[in-house]
Amino acid sequence: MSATDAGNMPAMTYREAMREALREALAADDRVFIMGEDVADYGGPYAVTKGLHEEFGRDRVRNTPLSEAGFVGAGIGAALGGLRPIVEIMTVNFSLLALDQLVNTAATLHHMSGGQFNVPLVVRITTGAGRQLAAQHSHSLEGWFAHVPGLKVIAPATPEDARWMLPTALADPNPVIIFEHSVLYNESGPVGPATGPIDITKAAIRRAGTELTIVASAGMVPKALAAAEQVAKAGVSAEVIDLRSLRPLDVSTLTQSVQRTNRALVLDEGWRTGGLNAEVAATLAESCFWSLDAPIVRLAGSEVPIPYAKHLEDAAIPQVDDIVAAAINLVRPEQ
Amino acid sequence: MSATDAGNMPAMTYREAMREALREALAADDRVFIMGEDVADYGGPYAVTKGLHEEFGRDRVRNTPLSEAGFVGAGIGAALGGLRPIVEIMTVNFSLLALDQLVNTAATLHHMSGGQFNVPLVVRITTGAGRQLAAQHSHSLEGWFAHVPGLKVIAPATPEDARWMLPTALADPNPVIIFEHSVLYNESGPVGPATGPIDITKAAIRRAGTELTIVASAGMVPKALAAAEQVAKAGVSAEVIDLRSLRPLDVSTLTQSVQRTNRALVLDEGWRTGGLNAEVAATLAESCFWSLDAPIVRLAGSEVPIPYAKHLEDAAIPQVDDIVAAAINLVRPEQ
Amino acid sequence: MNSESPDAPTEQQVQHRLLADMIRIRVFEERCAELYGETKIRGFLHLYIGEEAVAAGVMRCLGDTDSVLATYREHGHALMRGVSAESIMCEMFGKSSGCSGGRGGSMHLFDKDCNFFGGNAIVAAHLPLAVGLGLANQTLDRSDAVVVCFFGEGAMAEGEFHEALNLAALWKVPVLFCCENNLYAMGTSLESSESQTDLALKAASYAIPAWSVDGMDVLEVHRATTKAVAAIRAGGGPMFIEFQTYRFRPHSMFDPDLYRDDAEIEQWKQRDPITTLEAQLLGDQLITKEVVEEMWQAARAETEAAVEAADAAPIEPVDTLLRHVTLDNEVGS
Amino acid sequence: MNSESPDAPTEQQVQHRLLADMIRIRVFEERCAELYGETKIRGFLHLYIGEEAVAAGVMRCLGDTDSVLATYREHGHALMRGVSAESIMCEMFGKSSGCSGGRGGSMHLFDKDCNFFGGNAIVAAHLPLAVGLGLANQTLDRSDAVVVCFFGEGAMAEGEFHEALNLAALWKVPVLFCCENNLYAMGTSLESSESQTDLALKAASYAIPAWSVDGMDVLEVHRATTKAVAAIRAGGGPMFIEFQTYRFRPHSMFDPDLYRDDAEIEQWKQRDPITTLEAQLLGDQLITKEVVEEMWQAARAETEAAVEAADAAPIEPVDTLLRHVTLDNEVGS
Ligand SMILES: Cc1ncc(C[n+]2csc(CCOP(=O)(O)OP(=O)(O)O)c2C)c(N)n1
Ligand SMILES: Cc1ncc(C[n+]2csc(CCOP(=O)(O)OP(=O)(O)O)c2C)c(N)n1
Ligand SMILES: [Mg+2]
Ligand SMILES: [Mg+2]
Repeated sequence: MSATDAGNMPAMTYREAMREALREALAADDRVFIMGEDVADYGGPYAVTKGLHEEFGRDRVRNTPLSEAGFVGAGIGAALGGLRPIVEIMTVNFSLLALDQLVNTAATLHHMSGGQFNVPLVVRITTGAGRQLAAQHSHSLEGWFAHVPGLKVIAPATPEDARWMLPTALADPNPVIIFEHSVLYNESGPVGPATGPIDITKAAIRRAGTELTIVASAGMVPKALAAAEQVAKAGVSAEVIDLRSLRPLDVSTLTQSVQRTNRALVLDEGWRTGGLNAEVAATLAESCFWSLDAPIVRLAGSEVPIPYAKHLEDAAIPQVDDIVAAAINLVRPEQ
Repeated sequence: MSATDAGNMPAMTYREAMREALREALAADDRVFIMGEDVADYGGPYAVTKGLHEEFGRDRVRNTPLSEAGFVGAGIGAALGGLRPIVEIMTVNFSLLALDQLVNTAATLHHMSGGQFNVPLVVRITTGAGRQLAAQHSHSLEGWFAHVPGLKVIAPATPEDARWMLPTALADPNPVIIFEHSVLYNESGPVGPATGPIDITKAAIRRAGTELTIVASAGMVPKALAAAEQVAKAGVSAEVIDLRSLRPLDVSTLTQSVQRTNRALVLDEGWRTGGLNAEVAATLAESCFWSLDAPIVRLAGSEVPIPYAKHLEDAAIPQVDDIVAAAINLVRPEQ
Repeated sequence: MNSESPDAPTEQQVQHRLLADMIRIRVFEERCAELYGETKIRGFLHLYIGEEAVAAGVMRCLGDTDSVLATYREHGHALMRGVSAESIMCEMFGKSSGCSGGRGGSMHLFDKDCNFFGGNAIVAAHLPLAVGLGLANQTLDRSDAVVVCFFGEGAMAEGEFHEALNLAALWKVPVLFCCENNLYAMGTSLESSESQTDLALKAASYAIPAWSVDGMDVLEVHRATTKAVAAIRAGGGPMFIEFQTYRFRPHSMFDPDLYRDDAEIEQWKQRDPITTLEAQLLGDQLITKEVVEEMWQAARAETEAAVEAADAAPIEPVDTLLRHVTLDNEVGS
Repeated sequence: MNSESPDAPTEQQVQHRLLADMIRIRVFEERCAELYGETKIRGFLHLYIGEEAVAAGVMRCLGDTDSVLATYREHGHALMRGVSAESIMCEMFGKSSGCSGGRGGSMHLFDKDCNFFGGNAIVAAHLPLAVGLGLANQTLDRSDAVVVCFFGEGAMAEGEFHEALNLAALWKVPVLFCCENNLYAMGTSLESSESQTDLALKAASYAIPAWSVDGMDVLEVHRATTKAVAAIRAGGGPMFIEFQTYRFRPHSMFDPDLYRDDAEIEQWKQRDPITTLEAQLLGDQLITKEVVEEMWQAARAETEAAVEAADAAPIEPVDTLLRHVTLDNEVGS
C-alpha cells in the first residue's frame, strides 16, 4: 500500500487492529473461539481482548486456569475436533511451558499421521522487551518457533498487518504462531479495508533504498524505519525489509534486495547467538555471496537475560542510534 | 592427543566412558548425585547409569517419577542448596517439558539475583536420530540451548570426551547441558588417563586438512571423519572440526581453520532453518569474509519431523555420502 | 455398540466377542515380538501382552462417533478401534500402506476413519488433546460423543495430567480417562512414582467421578465402562477409571526387565485375562473348545495375512520425503 | 525465632511484633504505589496490601538456616525475611545497590545472606526449586532447616505445582508449602481456576498433611505455622497450609480490576489484618494508642529513609551490562 492510500485510512492502534481482527473472526465463524489466561473479564494482559467476552460470551472468549501446556494442548484437540481455536499465551517466556505441545504434537501430528490429521490452530504470543519486565517476561524466542517444520510463524509489525494477517492465519489448516511485540500495542497506523485474503508468507519492503538492506521484524521494524530516516540525512540510502513471516522466510525478497544494495544489516531483538538473525545472515551470505560488498552485519540483543533497570534494558537491545551507527559504518566505513 | 598415544590406551565405548565419569564423580564428592527417570534399577534408557545405584545407593542414583519440569527444577534447587546434581533427561524432545526451568530459572538466576546465586547443575540429555524412533524421540534441539546466555552447552563426540568433559562440567559453577547423541553410545575409542582439568569451551581439530573445513558436532563427527577419508581418496583435503562446545562457540579455532582452507562445510543433524549451523555459518561468513573462496555450504537435517521408516529417516539427516558429495562439490565444483 | 439399542447382543455374544478380541490382540503382538527379532519391525516396540482386557473391554462400549487417544503401547487399542491388522503391520514395517504412511511406526498409529487420534509417545501429552476434543464435541453439539483417553499410571505424575484433569472438570467435557495401571512406568514402580497410590482417589481430587476396576477381568472392564460411558453421554462430564493390570513383557524390546521379580510376573500370569475368561466360559459351558480354537485360528490367519501384506507392500520413494510437513491450503495434500 | 528456646518472647511481645511487621509492610507498599505513579518504580509492581498477615505470621516462625522462596508479589516476604527496606527500594529504582543489583526489579528480589531465594515471576516455577532445596537440607544433614515456599492459589493449576508436591511427598523433604489464596489469579476467580476449590483437600491428595487457616488473622497464621514448622523439623516431611486472604489492590498497577465487585472488596477490607489486630489489642488493653502510633511512625521513617537512599543511589554504568551472566570459575563474579 502506498503512502497516498494511507492518508485516507482510519488510524488505529495495533491493539485495536488486533481486537478488530479477533472480533471479526468470532462474528464470522461459530467455530472460532479465544482461549487463554484472563482473556475474558480482565481483557487480556495487554487489553487486546477487552470487551469481547461481553459480545460473544464466556464460552467463546474462554478464561483458562494457569496451565499453559494444558490449554495449548486443549487447543490442539479442539482444532482436531473441528473448532478454530485462537489460543493466547501471555508472554513468550511462558510459552516454554507449552513448547512440548507445540513442537512435539501440533507440529508433528500431520506428519506422524501420514497426512490424515491437521491442526488448524492459531496461537498468539506476546514477545519482546522494553517495558522493564526483566528476565522472565521480556525475551524474544520467536526464532525457536521459526526452526520447527510443521509450524508457520508470523510477526505483524504494523496495525495494518495486525488487522489482516489474522484472517489468513485462521484460514490456514496448519498451526500458525503469531508473535506480537508488546511495545507495538500502542503504536498507531493506517488500517485499510479488506482486500481479500493476504499472503502471510511474504516479507514487505517498508522503505526503498539503494545502499544497504536493513532486515527487521516485529519491534525492530519501527526502529529500523526511524534509523533509515536518520541515515538518509547523512546521505545513506537504506532499504528496510519487514520479515512479517518468520517461517517460512521469504528468501527471494531478501535476496533480491541485497543483490541490489550489496550490503545487509540484520536486526534482531533476541540474543545474537543462534537467533533468527543468524539464519537470515547465513542465508544471505549464501544467496548473495557474489554480490556482497562487505560482510553482513548482525545487530542483535546482548547476550544477557534482560535486566530490569531501564538504562541496562535499553543497552541490552538494539536501539535506533545503534542501528544508525551500524548502517553508516557498513556503508561508509571510512567515516 | 596424537594418534600414537591413542594406540596405548584402553578402548572403551562411549557409554562405558560416560558411566566411568559418573562413577568417578559419585565416588569423589558426596554432594554429587544422579537424578532422572529410571536411572536406577532400569539403568537409564540407554544403560549409561546401569549398576551405579548398587554401588552408591538409591539416594545418590535417584529415580524420579515422570516429571521433567519437576525434577529439573528440583535439580536447580538442590544445586542452590549446595549439592551437585547430575540430572538426566531421556531425550531432547522431552526436555521441552523442562525448558521453562532451564531457560527461565537456571539460566537467569545468577543474573536476576545480581550475582548472588549460581546454579552448579549438570543436565545430561540424549539427542539425535538414527534409531527409527520417529518424530517424538529423534530431534536435535541442542542449538536452542546454545542460544541461551547463562547456560554452557557441550556435546562430547568421542569416548575420550565423554570420559573427561564431565568432571569439568561438574566443577563449573554454572548450569552445563551435556548432549549425548544416542548413536554414539556403542562407539568405541581410546580413552586416556586423567591429565588434569580439561577446557570444555574449545573445539577440537579432529583431522587436519587444507582445502575445506568441515564443521561438525555430536553424531555428525564420525560421519564427517568418514567423509573426509573418502574425499581424501578423491584428492580433496578436508579439515574436520568437532565443536565440542556449543555454547560458547570456539569462534577463533573455527575462524583460523577457515582462513587457512578458504572453504567451509557446516554440518548439522538438526533442521537447517535456524539451527546451530546457521550461527556457525553466519559467524564464519563474517569472520572469514575476505578469505572465503566460495559460499559456505550448510548441510543439515531436512525440514521434516523425523519419519519412522528407515530409508526416510536416513534421507532426513545428512549421511556420509551427502557429506562427500557436498565437500567435493565445494572444492571442485567443476567435477 | 450401545448396549441399550434394540438389537443389542446377548450377554453370551458379548463374552465371545471379548474373548475373540483379546485373542486377536495377543496373537498379533506375539507375532510382532518375533518380527522385531527378525528386524522387520524396528524402533521402540511396546507390547500390551497381559493388558488386553482393558482395550477390548473399553472399546466394545464405544460407537463410531466416539474418539480414542492412546499411548505408544497402542496396538491393541488400534486393532479394537477398527484399524486393520494389515495397515498396522504395514506401518510397523515402515511401508507407505501403513495406517500412518510409514511415518509413525509402532508408537504413532493413526486412523482418521476410526476417529483414532494416535499413538502419542510423549507421556501424558495426549490428555490435554482429549480435553480439547471433548470441548469440540460439546461446542458442536455432538453431545452423544465421548472421548476416551488411555494412559499409564506413570503418566499421572506429569504436569500435563494435572492440567488436563483440572480443565476437563472445570469445563465438564465428555471425556473418559482410562488409566492402565500396570504398576510400572518403565522400571519405576507405582510407589516411587506416586505419593498417593490409590489412583481413583487421586483422580477424585479433581472433583471427577472415579473408580478402580480389575483390569484383568474383561467382563468387569466392560461392565464398568458401559456405565461410565452412559453417564458421560447423559451429561455427567469427565470420568476416570483405573484399570488394575499388568504387562507380562518388558517395557519395550530394549528393556532387560531388571526391576521386578519373576515371581511377581508369574503371579500375574496366573490371572491372564484370556485364559481366565476361557476357563470361565468353558467351565460355565458358555463356549466350546472348538469355538475357542477357531478364535485363535482366525487371529493367526489375520495376523499372517497382515504380515504377508506388509512384507509385500512397497516403500515410499525417498523423493516424497517432505510430504505431510504442512498441509497446503488448496488440497488435502 | 524458635518459640521453644528459653529466651522466647512473651505472647504479648509476639503480638506487638506481628503488628509492627504488618504495619512496616503496609507503609512500605503504600509508598511503592505512589512511587509507581511518579514513575520512580517501573515494570510490573504487585502489591501485597491486605495479605500482610501471611508473610508476617509465617516468617516469624523461622530461623536463620531456613530458606524462603516467593513469587513476584514478594516485598512483604523480603522485608520480613530481613532484606532491608533500603535495598529493596534501591532494587525497584533500578539501582546497583538494590538487593539484586538492579537486575531484578520488584519481581526478583534476592538476598543470599537471608536465604531469600527470590522473587520468581513464572507462576509455580519455584515450587520444584523448594523441593530441591529441601532435598539438599535432607542430604547435607541440615535436618533442622525448613524450606518455606509461598505461592498463590492460581499456581495450583500449573503442572509444576503437581510435580513438585508429588516429589516432595515421595521424598519426604522438609518443605512448607504456603498457599496464599486471595481468591483471584489476576482476574480469574478460584472457581474458574480450580475444579476442587477446597485447596487443603487438594493438597492432601498428595498424601501431605494440609490445613486451611484464616489468613487475615496474623495470630492464627503464626500459631498454625509454628505447629507446622515444628512438625517438619521433627521429620514430618512436607506440609501445606492454605491461607485464606485477599488483596485489596488490583493484581498489578496495570490491572483495571474489572472482575470483582467493589462490595466484595469492601467486605474484605472490614477484615483488614492490621486494623483487626490493632482493635483487638487495644480492646484487650494489650497495647496503647501511643505504641501503635510509634509503629506507624517507625515504618514511615524507615520507608522514607529507603526512598531517599534509593533516590540518591547511583546507577550501574552501562559498560558492565554483561556481568552476572555466567559465574567465572575463579572468583565470585
Ligand atoms: C515425557 C516423557 N518422558 C519420558 C518418556 C520415556 N518413557 C516412555 S514410556 C515411559 C513409562 C510410562 O509409564 P506408564 O505411563 O505407566 O505407561 P506404560 O508404559 O506402563 O504403559 C517412559 C518413562 C516419554 N516417552 N515421555
Ligand atoms: C507461567 C506463568 N503464566 C502466567 C503468568 C502471568 N501471571 C502473573 S501473576 C498471575 C496470576 C497468579 O495468581 P496467583 O497464583 O493466585 O497469585 P496472586 O497474584 O493472586 O498472588 C498470572 C496469570 C506468569 N507470570 N507465569
Ligand atoms: Mg505403567
Ligand atoms: Mg491469587
